[in-house]
Parts: sequence; structure tokens; C-alpha cells
Amino acid sequence: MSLLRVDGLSKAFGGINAVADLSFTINPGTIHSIIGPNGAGKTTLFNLITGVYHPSGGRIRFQDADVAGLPPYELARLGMSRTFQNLQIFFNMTAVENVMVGAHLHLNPRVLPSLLHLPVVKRRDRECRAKARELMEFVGCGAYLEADSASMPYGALKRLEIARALASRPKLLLLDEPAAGLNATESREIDEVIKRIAGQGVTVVLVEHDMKMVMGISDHILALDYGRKLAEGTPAEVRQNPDVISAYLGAGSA
Amino acid sequence: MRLTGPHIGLLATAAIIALLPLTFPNSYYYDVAVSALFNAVLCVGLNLLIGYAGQISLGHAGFFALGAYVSGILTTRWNLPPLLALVVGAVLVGTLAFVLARPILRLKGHYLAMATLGIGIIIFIVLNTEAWLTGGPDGLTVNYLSVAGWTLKGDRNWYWLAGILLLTTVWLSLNLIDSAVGRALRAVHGSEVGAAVVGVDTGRYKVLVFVISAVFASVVGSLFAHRNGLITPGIGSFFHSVELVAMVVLGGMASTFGAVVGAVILSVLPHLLTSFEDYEAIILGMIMMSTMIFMPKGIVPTVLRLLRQRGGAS
Amino acid sequence: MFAEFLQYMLSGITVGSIYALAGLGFAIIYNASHVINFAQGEFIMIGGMASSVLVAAGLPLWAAVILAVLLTMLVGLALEIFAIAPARDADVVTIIIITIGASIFLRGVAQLVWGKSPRSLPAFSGEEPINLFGAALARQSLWVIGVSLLLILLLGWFFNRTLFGKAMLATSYNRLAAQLMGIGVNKVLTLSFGMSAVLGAVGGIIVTPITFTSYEAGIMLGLKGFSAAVLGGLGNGAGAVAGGLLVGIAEALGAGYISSAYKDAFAFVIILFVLFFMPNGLFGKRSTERV
Amino acid sequence: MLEISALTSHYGRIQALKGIEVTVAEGELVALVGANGAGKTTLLRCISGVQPVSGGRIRFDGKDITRMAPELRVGLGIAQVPEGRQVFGPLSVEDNLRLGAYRRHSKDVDADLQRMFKMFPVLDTMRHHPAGTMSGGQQQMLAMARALMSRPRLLLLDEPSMGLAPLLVAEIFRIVEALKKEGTTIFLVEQNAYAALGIADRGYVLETGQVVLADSGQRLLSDEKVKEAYLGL
Amino acid sequence: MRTMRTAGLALAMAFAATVAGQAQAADDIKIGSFVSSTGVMGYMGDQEKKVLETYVERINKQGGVLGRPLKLIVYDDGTEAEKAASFTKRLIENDEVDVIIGGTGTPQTMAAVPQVERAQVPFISLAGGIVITDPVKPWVFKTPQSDKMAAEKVFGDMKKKGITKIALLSENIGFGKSGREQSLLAAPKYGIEIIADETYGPKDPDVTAQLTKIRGTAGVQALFVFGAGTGPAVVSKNIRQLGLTEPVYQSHGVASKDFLRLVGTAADGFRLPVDGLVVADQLSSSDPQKPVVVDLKNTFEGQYKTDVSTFAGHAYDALMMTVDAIKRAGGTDKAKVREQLEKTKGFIGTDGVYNMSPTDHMGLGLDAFHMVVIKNGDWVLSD
Repeated sequence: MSLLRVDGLSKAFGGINAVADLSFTINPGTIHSIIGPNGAGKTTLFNLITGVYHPSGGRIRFQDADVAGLPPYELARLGMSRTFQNLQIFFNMTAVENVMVGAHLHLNPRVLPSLLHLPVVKRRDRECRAKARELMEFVGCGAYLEADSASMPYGALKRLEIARALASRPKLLLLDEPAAGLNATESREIDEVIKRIAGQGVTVVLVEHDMKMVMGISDHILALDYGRKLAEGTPAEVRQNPDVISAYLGAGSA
Repeated sequence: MRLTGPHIGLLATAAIIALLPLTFPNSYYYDVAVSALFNAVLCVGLNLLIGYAGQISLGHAGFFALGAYVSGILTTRWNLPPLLALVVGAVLVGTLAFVLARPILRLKGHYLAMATLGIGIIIFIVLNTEAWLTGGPDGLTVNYLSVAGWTLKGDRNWYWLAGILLLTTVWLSLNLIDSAVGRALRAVHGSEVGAAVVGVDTGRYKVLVFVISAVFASVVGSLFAHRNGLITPGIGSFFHSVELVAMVVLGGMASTFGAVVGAVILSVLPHLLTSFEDYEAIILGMIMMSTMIFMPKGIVPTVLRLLRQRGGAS
Repeated sequence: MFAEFLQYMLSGITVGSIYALAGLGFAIIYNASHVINFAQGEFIMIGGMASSVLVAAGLPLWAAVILAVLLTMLVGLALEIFAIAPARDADVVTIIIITIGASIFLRGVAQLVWGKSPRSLPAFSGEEPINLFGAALARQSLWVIGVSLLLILLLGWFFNRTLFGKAMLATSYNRLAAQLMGIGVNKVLTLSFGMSAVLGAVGGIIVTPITFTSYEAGIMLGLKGFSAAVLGGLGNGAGAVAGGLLVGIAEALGAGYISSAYKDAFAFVIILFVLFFMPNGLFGKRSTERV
Repeated sequence: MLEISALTSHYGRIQALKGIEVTVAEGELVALVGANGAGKTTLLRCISGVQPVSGGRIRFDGKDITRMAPELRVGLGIAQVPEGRQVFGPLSVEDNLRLGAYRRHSKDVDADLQRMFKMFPVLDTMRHHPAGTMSGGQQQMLAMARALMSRPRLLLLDEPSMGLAPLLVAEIFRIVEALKKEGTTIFLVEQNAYAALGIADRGYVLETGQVVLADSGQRLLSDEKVKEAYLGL
Repeated sequence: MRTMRTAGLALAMAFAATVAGQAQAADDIKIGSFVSSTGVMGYMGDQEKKVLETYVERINKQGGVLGRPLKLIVYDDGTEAEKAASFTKRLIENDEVDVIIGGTGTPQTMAAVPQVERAQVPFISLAGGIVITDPVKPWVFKTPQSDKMAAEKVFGDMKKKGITKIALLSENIGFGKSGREQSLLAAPKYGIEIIADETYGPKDPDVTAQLTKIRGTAGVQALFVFGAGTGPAVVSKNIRQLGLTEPVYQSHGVASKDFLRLVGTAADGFRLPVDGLVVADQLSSSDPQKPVVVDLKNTFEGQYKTDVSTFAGHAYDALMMTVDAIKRAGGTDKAKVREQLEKTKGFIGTDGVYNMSPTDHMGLGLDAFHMVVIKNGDWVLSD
């Protein structure tokens, strides 16, 4: 059974098709990568799947429920979360609070008890905080447990976003360029984090430019160009595909 | 319990409220202090909306005035007990805010400012026009606050009531901010989409905070009506709304104590400036401009940061 | 019946032209700098006050107008240089409070310098109204409508036909690219305040014979101008003009056919309804957030 | 012509450039390649003066321009084709081009306009259309033509091939080569490392705000490390 | 957090210091005042403040009252009732004044009333609202003619001219709003029917819509405009613009030279009730008010180079009546001053001749008003 199934998905911005008639499936427990040159529609695809954009056409099925057009917070409730290419950190909060927001669904907060700081609220908050710290350690930004998010370096913020997404306990995690802006060592570490996440049974989809990472950790790769599917398959298959090479590396370089 | 920064702040505020009357030579000082405290309560509520959730409102005086008028009308014309009238006012204003919140909070930035401003002005016009109900521009006389036969009179008593109310409000606000609800509110400010993808129904939280801050305003409005004895539509005017926002921003957005400090300063300032007579407006304008130019984050956050930097350096 | 309707429309268009000019002032500044200048109304007041004081002092009208416009322009430039530019990266609300502080300050200065008495200017070409199908039109209304139209056309020409106007537009569309073209973006922002002030001053001068002026005349006009600009869609000059006319006409028709007490409320109810269905105003551009 | 030494720059608290050393000689075509977020665009913006420099020095013709206002740098002859084209969408193609010549007040702007139309015939046909209605490739042409309107001595190109179809990419690079032949000094930032290094005299590889490799274009192209970094091969 | 406490304390101390600096020698007679010298009623309050300052100085130069100097403390309430309430408290509690003059408008006055009643301080209001002295409150007096009297004076004039059906156009805040209510109440007494009832805002740039509606109402024989400030001037110009031919009455709210200056000749032919001060030069020399109004006019215009308006007269009357009462009371004992104020008889002020009594704390009759007609941009007595 597929976890996510996309059928004939399209999105047009002012007459230009950013994503056009795209279909693919994602099976549970695997790592998928979506590659393609800049402007190929990868981030748009992410935005469509996670409800940030409304599709112009097509269907998205998540765990066999039609979810096209649902708002992001509903999708999160169903078990889908993501990170962003342009960081969407809550810079007005501390690092650990950022992750605690990720656990929002599971705290099910009510206003009156929160106002009064009832013991039950305090206890659950404490647990939530502990869990958030664990997650920060898990993704490798344990050094920033007490930090203000605004004072953290870029690489740590990328991890913080992953921790926040994990705190919502997703079944499907979409990572938008997790390694962008990171150096080689940091990329290697993110690699490990992603593998560990997948190891816990979370299905991961990532958009990434770092080919070494993509080729190294993906079970399955989807290559896009001009919003359309260019190729699909295992890393080895995609790497050999001449269309991919010419689109990605530029004409004449193959 | 470990004492954290906010709790120390709460204790300090309590100490100031308790000790300040020692410096008061007469009840006029209590009077000014009460209005400052009332404004502080209102601003703590408004700060949840503006500072923490990042949604501007230029019409909040409208909710304040509605609360005042509902209390005034119900107690003087229908002889309802003041506390019941206060609750009815809060429920009515809360309901109105709830109905308005969804369509309004879809707006952003200056469009939101315009919409809230419009609502405030419409409320003002209704209060001003429907004289049969509100007394029109000449105002509405409101009875003293009395509970079960006991009447609250005298500036001293009002001072303690307002002081306790402020402490309670600050405590509630600190609690809320440090809870999952508060984090969701702040997340709405930090990044709406970032909050949404981890399951925060941002629309719901914007409505929630709008209603909470409106109810705060309504309750303070009710109390204000009983203390002042006379209310006029002017309390719901655009200028009063702007004044409230200025208090929050001046003191420091997203800082509960900032809201308190801003409210106190802008409430006391006009009384300090009376001796400048015709220069009063010029000085007030200068203070507003220069504070915001040199401390764009507001007074309390800026001072705290300076202190922290100095602490870090030494 | 028709004469009545026409009279309401004439009244609405006259008032609407004033709002349109005020709204245009907001639009120019917003366009260039994304700042909402709540002191815009004070430009209108300063233009009106300065010119009537100068005329009262014996200057010919034309000289008073020129001096008043220059004075207002200097105030506008000074406002940008001393109050807005230093806080350019601050929050939207912070800048709103700065401009509100500026408006309180300017009002205070005007009160101190020019006193609290209301002032007037003689109508530019006589008081005798013109009869138009049974409706009466004040000559000064023609001045208001005419000068507003002229200014709008002039602005249209400036933005569409001059390199500097295009540079200003370019700055609003894409500040980064404008800088890369060698456009002095800071200068453009300062000048946008100057232009806005000039616009406000001219508006203030031409309406003074109709509405009179006083040191606090700017508040209401500023508020209505803001409404016009938002209704039309922020940053859209034509939208601000349309918004201003719409607010003016709504008020006149509301006062005429429904209730004069709720005249101002109608305008705001309309604005609210428009915003509920078109969150970026009538002609505002929709923005898609990129994440 | 351009000397950059020990340049650092920050976005808020994030350090984007960590001591860059780059030189570009008159008439050279120098390529700067590196991963997304490595700091390439930041470096170009520092050169143009639209990104604040926190340390180090930028010299142009031996003159220190580190703190010079961006508009004055355009006057000196530094023009940039920014990443993502950044054309003025609502303005017409011709207006975009004329704004490119904003700092020049001479009468030969019209002649230059004709020159651009000849070099990019598509711009002539679209002359009166709003720039925003053009395709990505056409916009890229416009962005380049617009920069050339200032008659730059140093042309900074930021990802000119981004999001373009292979055919167009080839076209763009043909034009870049032609410009170089005309004597324009070019500093080219590209993710398309092959194409960029293929035509460059020299190249720099940037990684997390630091220059990690500097060599001639051809040598970098055959460098295993570069291959590895870009293709995971 | 320590800084916060320090800051709080510093603030309180600064506050205390500023206000305490005003403590005065004990033998001053302290006249407290709050007027609206800014805000919507600024043009009224400004004159009131100037008159108080001028005459307190003049009285002090002449040796004060009962040999004691007057000490004037004036606050600007910005036309806000809430501020007025606060300043009243300040005058009573902090400045410990002997008597309070003020309240430019009715709302500001009413905001002060509960406090002066509680603290038992004699208070003379400068506002026109009838609610101020009806019902009578022991410690509250007022000088201006009530809105009701203005309305009655106008209706009486209309009745004489056989006018029975009129249109009312009033300002929607403050002065005009309460004038409208009084007019609606008083009209039936004079057999006047108000068949069109419109309002306008004080800053409205144009009221032709309202006037057009009035013009379209069948049977309107005259128009009564109730407002103050620039509004009635705009109305006057619009009336001329629309060419309305019906007789136009204005209220005493426009009885200032400012109004004439603004409208030029547009208001020619309009009738309105004014007090003696406005027509000082035209009063017959036998009129008992003549010397009083001429003195105020000359003094005020001499010092400030601007024209005196009816509002200045309200403050003048209040101050002089207070001085008179204090003299008769032989001191500043509040109860005695109050008593003497209530006993004021035949006191000649600018607003008329005051005859106070326990049932009348305003003390003016309809004869305090003179009807004038505007001719060539000036007032001409017409009754």
C-alpha cells in the first residue's frame, strides 16, 4: 500500500505551469528524493502536498484519504510534516520552545487550564519540554538547548526545524533542501540524521541539490524538470539517465 | 518552585504596587495611579494580540467603550447588579469579537489596521448617535460599583482593586505565554506557515487571542465606568485606540512587563506635562518619535538587553 | 429627484477628490517605502494653514501658495530624514507609532505658531455657484476637482514618462534591482515624502476655501485618505483615487438617502465589506508567500 | 581590477562570508561555483554594495569601495545581473532597459538601446510589453541587456542559467563568451559548474562562505573534487 | 528586575516632585480651572483660559481680593471628559483650590460634578447644557445661557414671523448635539414643528447632501443650524451654494468674529441669538451691560490682538461672580462662598444680569439674549 499517491497534479501561477500533470507514489518506510534544476517545481510540489498551496488540478491521497486542498494543520493531524527551504523558524522564541510548538497536536491545549497553569498543564509541559530536548539531541543540536533561536547558526536552525517537524510525530516527513548551505561535514551529519529518522519508521521525502547525499541515502529518486516528471527510479537508474544528466548538468556536459 | 525572570518581575510589580502609596501625598495620586493600572491591565491584554500574536488592532478602544457602556446601561437603566453587568458586557464583547475575528484576521498588516480602525470608529459613531440608549456625547452617568450591598468607594480602595487586578492579569498573561497555547500564539507571529505544518490551527488561535484581548478590554471598560461615574463616547475614539497601541509598542511588544511600563508612562506623562501647557503636544510627539527611533523594540526589551549585555561583559 | 441625486453626486465627488488626493499621498509613500505615514493629514493642514496665514499677511494668493507648498515639502523631507530613515528596518507598528508621534508633534507646532483659530482662504474664482441641471456646484469645487485631476494626470505623466518617475516605480517593484541599476534608493524614499507633502499641501490649499482649516484639520482628512488608499489597494495610485471617490460618494449618498448621523459609518462599513471579500483592497496586487 | 581581501559578511547573526580572497583582472572571465547557500550571491551583493560588509576590503581599480553607496558603484562601471533576473515586472521591456542606463546622462542611450535589440532580437519584438509577461529565458536576456545598458567595465552575473532550458543555457553562455571577447570583464556565479568553468579563464570554488579551491577553469573542470562535490560521482 | 523597581520609584518621585512644586503660600485664594484649550472645543477653551489669566493678573495688580492675591491654576482637558474628571480631582485633592471654574463643554462639566459635590467645592461651569443646573445641585453653578434658552429665543423670533415648520441641522457631537435635544424639547412650546432633522460632523468638508435633503422636504419654512466652530461656516457656504431661500437661524455657538471672518458675506441675512458682549458697541449707552462688555472687549482685544468671543464672556462672568461672592463671604470658606454665590442678585455680567436662587443656579432670563442679523459680514442688533 502506498503512503502517498499523487495523480495528475497541476499548479499554475498566472498561466505558467509550475507543476504539470505529475503522478507518483511514495511507499511507507522509504527515503525518497526529488531532484531537478532550480525552478523545476520541487518546492511548489512540496507546498502542494503539504497544503500550503491549493492545487489547480489533480489528486493527492495520503493513507488512502483524499487530502488535496486540506489546510496544513489538518494534514499535520493526519501525520504529515515538513521543513522549509527558506527557514520558517519562530525567531521570537527559544530553540526548545520551537520544538515544543511541534508537539502542539499532542498537548491538546485548553485555554483556561493554561491561564491558570494547573498542575496537569505544568506536568504535560514538563514532559513536552523533556521530549523536545531529546529530539534536539537526536537531530544534533543539543548544544543549543537553552539558546534563543535568533542567535543560532544556520546549520543548527536547519536541524531545529527537523526536530520541530519530528515533534509532531509524523508518518511522512518532507525535508526541503536539508543540506543547503551546510558544509561537507554538516551534510554528512544530516545524512545520518535522515537515516536515523527513516530507521524509526518515518517515511522521508526530500528535495536536495547535494547529489552525494541524494545518491547515498535515497531508496527512490524522482527527477523533475519544468514541473514534469523527467525520470524516476533507484539512484543508479536515475544517475545513468541521459535526460537527467543533460537537464541537471547543462547541455553538452554528458 | 524555581524563581524565573518573569516571577521576579511579578514580585517586583507587587512590591511597587504595595509600596508606591507611601509616596502619595493625596488621593489625586491614587486617581492617576488607578488610571495607569487600568490602562496597564488593558495593555497586557492587547499585548497578547499585538506583541505576542503579531496582529495589530487600531480599534481596541471600541471594545473598551462597549464594555463600559454595557455596564453603564445595564446597571443604571435595568438595575442589574454591577458584577453581572460586567460579565454580560464581557460575554457580549467576546461574542462580537468572535464574530468579527474570522473575516478580519485573514487580513494582514495595514489592511488589518484599517479594518480594526473601521470597527472602532463604527462603535464610536453608534455610541455617539444612539443618545436614547447611551446618552450621546454628553455621556452616561454610571453608579458606583457595589457588590452584595457593599459599595466600592474612595480612590484608595479602587487603587487596591486595580493593583490586585493588574497582578492577576500579569500572572495570567505570564502563564498563558508559557503554555502550549501561548507558544502557538507566538508561533503565529514567528511564522504562520511554520506553525501550520506542525498542526497549529493558526486561524483558530488568532481568533482566540483577539477574543481574549477584547474581553480584557471590556472588563476594564466596565470597571472604568463604575469608577469614573461618567462615560462619554470619547473613550471609544480612534485616538484612544492609538494611545493604547502606543503604550504597548512604547513599553515593548511581546513583553508583558513592557505593556505595563508603557501604559504607566503614557498614563502619567500627560499629568507631568501639564506645566508645559502649549508645548505639551510637541513634547509628547517628540517622546513618541525618539523612543521608537532609538528603541524600536520598546523600552523594556531594550533595557533588558542592555543589562544582559553588560552582565555578559563583566 | 434627479437634481437631488446629482447634488449628492457632486458633493460626493468634491469631497471624494479631497480624499483621493490624501489617499494618493499615502500611496506614493507606501509605494516607495512600504511605510504608512499617519502624518499625511498634517501635510494637508500645513498647506492650508500656511497659505491662509500668508494671504492674511498680505501676500498675493499665488505667492502664498508657492511658499506654503515649499514649506510643506521641507517638512515632508525633514520627516523622512530625521524620523523615518533612522528607523527604516523597524517593525511596521513601530513606524506607525513614529508617524503618529510626528503628527502629534506637527499639530503641536502648528497650534503654537498659528494659533487655534480656524482660518480660511477666499474662493479662487468667486462664490457664485454654477447651476447644473438643477444642482448647484460651487466654483471652488471645480477647482478642487480640476486641480485633483491635473495632479493625478501629472503624477501619471511623471511615473509613466519620466526616467526618474520610472526609477521610483522600479524602487517600489524591486528595491534590490533598483539599487543595482544605480538608483539612489534612499534619495527616492526621501523624495517620496517630499512629493507626498507637496500633494498634501496642494490638497490642503484648494479645499481651504470650502472646508476652512485649523491646526487639527489634518486628522480627519488623514484618516479618510488612509481609508481611500487601503480601499483602493495599498500602493496603487489609481486605486487610491478610486477609493477616495468611492468613500466620498458613499458618504454623500448615505447622508442624503439614509442617515446623516451614520454618514461616516457607511464609508467604513463599505471598506470592511470590501476587505472581507478582497483582502488586498479593490485593486491591490495579490501576493503569494514564498516558503 | 577587482581585489577582494578578507571579506566577511553577516545576515543577522549568521556569518555568510568568512574571509573571502578573490581577484579579477581586466578582461578576465572568472567563474565562482559552489553549492546552494555557499555564499556566492552574498559575495556578489557585497561587491555591488547592497549587502553590508562586516569586515575586509573591496577594491576596484585600486580604489577602496568597501563602504561606497551602491548607486555610485554603478557609476564606476560595476553592473550586476542578479539571481532570479529581478526585472521590473510591470514596466515595459524598453523602460527596464532605459533604467539600466539610469546613471548615464548621455544621448547615446538610444544607440545602445538599438545595440541591445540587435544582440537580443527577442527584446525588440517584446519592446512595449511588460517585462513580467515574458518567459524566464527572455527575462534573463532582458536582465543581461539591462545591465549592459550601463556600459559596465565589470559585469557580475549571478546564476544566469538558473531554471532555463538547455537550449537557452547554451544561448546565454554564447552571449557571455561574446561579451568577454568584446573586452568586458566578467565575474560569473554558476551552479552549472561545467558550463561556467568551461568558458572561464579562472575559477573559484566556494563552500560555506570560504574559497576552498582556486585554479584555472580547465583544471578545475577536471578536478575530481569538483566532480565529487557536484555530482556525487 | 532591580532596574524596574528603581525605574518605578524614580517615576513616582519625579511625578511627586513636579506636582508638589506647586504648593503655595497659604494666604493665596486659589482659583482652580480646567478648560478645553485643545481638542474639538479648543477655540472656546482657549479664550476662556486667556480671560482667566488676564483678569486674575489684573485683580492681583489692584491688590487682590480681601487683600489676598488670587492664584490661578488652569489645566487643559483636551476636550476629554475623562481628563476633566482627573483634573478636577487634582484641583481638589492636590492643589486644594477654593473654587473651581471650568468645564468648557457639558460632558467635561458633568464629569466633574460628582466630585465637586462630594468634596463640597463651589464650581461654576462655562458650558451650556441644561442638565448642569437642572436639577439644581448645591455646589454647581453656571454662567452661559442654556442651549434651551438659545432655542427658545430663536423659536420666539420664528413665531413672531409666523414660521411653524422648520428644518434642524445640528452638529453630531458636543454643543450641537445637546442643542438639538433642547430644541426638540422646546419647539412644541412655541408651536414649531421640526419636520427635517439632520446632523453633520464637526470636520465634515461638505454638508450639501444634508441640505439637499432638507431642500427636498416639503413645507420647510426656515432652517435652524445648531453648532459651533468651523462646521456652521461650512453649512453657511453650502446654503449659499445651493441657493436656499428660506430664512436661516444660527445658534449662539457662532457668535464669534472668527465665524464672520470664515464665511465672509455668505451668512448675510442669517439671524441668531447673542449675548451682550458680541454686540458691545451697538448696545445703547443706557444698557447696564454696556460698561462691562466694553471693558472686557477692550481689555481682551488689546492684550491678545484677536477678537473676543462669547466664550470669553462666560469665563469672565464666572471669575467676577466668584470674586464678588468671596468678597461678600468675607473669605474662602467654601460653604459661605457657595451660599453667597446662590445669593447673587442683579450681578451684571457679559452674558446678562444674573439673579441666582436656591432653585436657579444659572440666574439668567431670556432677555440675556439679543437677536442679531448678519449684515455685510457683521452683527446688527435686531430686536
